[in-house]
Amino acid sequence: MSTAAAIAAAGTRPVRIVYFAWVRERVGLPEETLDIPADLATVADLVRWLKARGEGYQTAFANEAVVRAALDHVHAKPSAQLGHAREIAFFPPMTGG
Amino acid sequence: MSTAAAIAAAGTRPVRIVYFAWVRERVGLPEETLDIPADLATVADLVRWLKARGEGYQTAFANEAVVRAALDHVHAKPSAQLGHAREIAFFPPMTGG
Amino acid sequence: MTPLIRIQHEDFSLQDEIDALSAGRADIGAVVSFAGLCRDENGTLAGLELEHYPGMAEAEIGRVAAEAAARWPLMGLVAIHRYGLIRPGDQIVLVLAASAHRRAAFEAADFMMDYLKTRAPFWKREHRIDGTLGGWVEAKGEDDDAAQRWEQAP
Amino acid sequence: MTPLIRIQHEDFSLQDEIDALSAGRADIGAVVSFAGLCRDENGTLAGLELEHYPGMAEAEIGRVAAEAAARWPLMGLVAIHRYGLIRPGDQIVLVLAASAHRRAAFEAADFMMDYLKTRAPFWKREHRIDGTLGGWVEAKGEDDDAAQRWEQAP
Repeated sequence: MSTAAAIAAAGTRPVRIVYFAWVRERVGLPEETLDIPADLATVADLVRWLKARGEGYQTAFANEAVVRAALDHVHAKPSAQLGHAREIAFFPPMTGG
Repeated sequence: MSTAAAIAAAGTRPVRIVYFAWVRERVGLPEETLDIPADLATVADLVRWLKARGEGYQTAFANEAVVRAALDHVHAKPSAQLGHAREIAFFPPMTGG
Repeated sequence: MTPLIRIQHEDFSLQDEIDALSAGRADIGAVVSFAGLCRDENGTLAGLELEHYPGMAEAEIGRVAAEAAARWPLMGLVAIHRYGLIRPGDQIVLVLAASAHRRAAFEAADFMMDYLKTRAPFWKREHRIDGTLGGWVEAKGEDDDAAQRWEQAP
Repeated sequence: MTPLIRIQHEDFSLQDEIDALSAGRADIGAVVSFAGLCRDENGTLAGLELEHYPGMAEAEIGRVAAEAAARWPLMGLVAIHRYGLIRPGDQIVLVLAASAHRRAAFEAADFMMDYLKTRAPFWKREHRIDGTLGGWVEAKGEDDDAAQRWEQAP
């Protein structure tokens, strides 16, 4: 049995999820490690799964098109595959510079 | 008799002429005050008059199109009227910055 | 040419950064720098609080810098971004691009800033002089447009 | 906004100039600076001797600065040009443009440099490390082309 198949069989895998700025405030915490279903394929799938967890998440992701994501420190679109990402971040559009 | 007419009658007027960089080196001096004919109309006329003064000037103005001029600290084309300019400068194309 | 990227709370000195870049060499002819300062538009700002994503901030600015280095013949590239509370009038960000000639230095610094604005994971929030916490600064569409200028035709 | 123009032999500090511009105010959001350094292309240069036309240098840079101030909403504009002997790696010229936003600051600094190159009455001559005097640096056609970019259609 391959590693991927093993993970799929196990049903979940742990990922670290980090939040910034008003996404962090609405979710109510800066980071958490969650066991996410191994069959979540994309960033958008994870967002839908998070929204089912409670009101804070629903508020944070009320307008999904606005919230940005990064997989292991690299910007990712909603359609991006989660792959083996260990750290997934959600945040508003950047206002640095 | 008007001032202009008086100058024309006198035949000459004094101007300070300054030279920079290789124009200065070829002319052989950084500046001089010359009594120029009052009927010299343009920068180009003055250049022709200077060239008649000797070899240094001829070398300096060998390629008239290259040498730049300024009238009282303002860039001037060969066709510019000398007017009442008191200080006339000649120099190579600028290489500052 | 290894870009120098620093994410720090401390202020910076443009002259120190230029001197460090050009020390011991004489092939740099042009250094263009951009310094972004904290503006107080209404006279009500105590400061801007800059939150950032540690790790990703360095990585993302590094990717932008690598793109700039690939597009222009640079001899030095510095990007410093501050975080934490910044007072009105104080410096927030510095980009510095060095090259033999000025065109490359101007374009690279301009490019770096456009991409830093839209890609570097920093968020600004207002602290008001009356002690209240203002809102998070909203991203500007014009920043995305500015970054778009650099996209190459396919 | 009164442009600050200085023609001097002494070196300058970018950070000091930025600090002076932004002291006591918080409306400046962007400062773009250009520093031109003395390059030694072949490893044979002892220094560049910069000759200038006193009086006209200040006046002409002042006219270029006034044009920049008329074209962009600037909150500060500094131009410093050194004369005399400048060693390889040392600073020759500084232009600094401050505005609320970065586009105006970038364009104004870029414009200032293009016009300084072609209009400011300065001439460079090489001094070589073997003690001989090199030639006068020749003006580049590309500098005229760069200045042409800013000419507005009639």
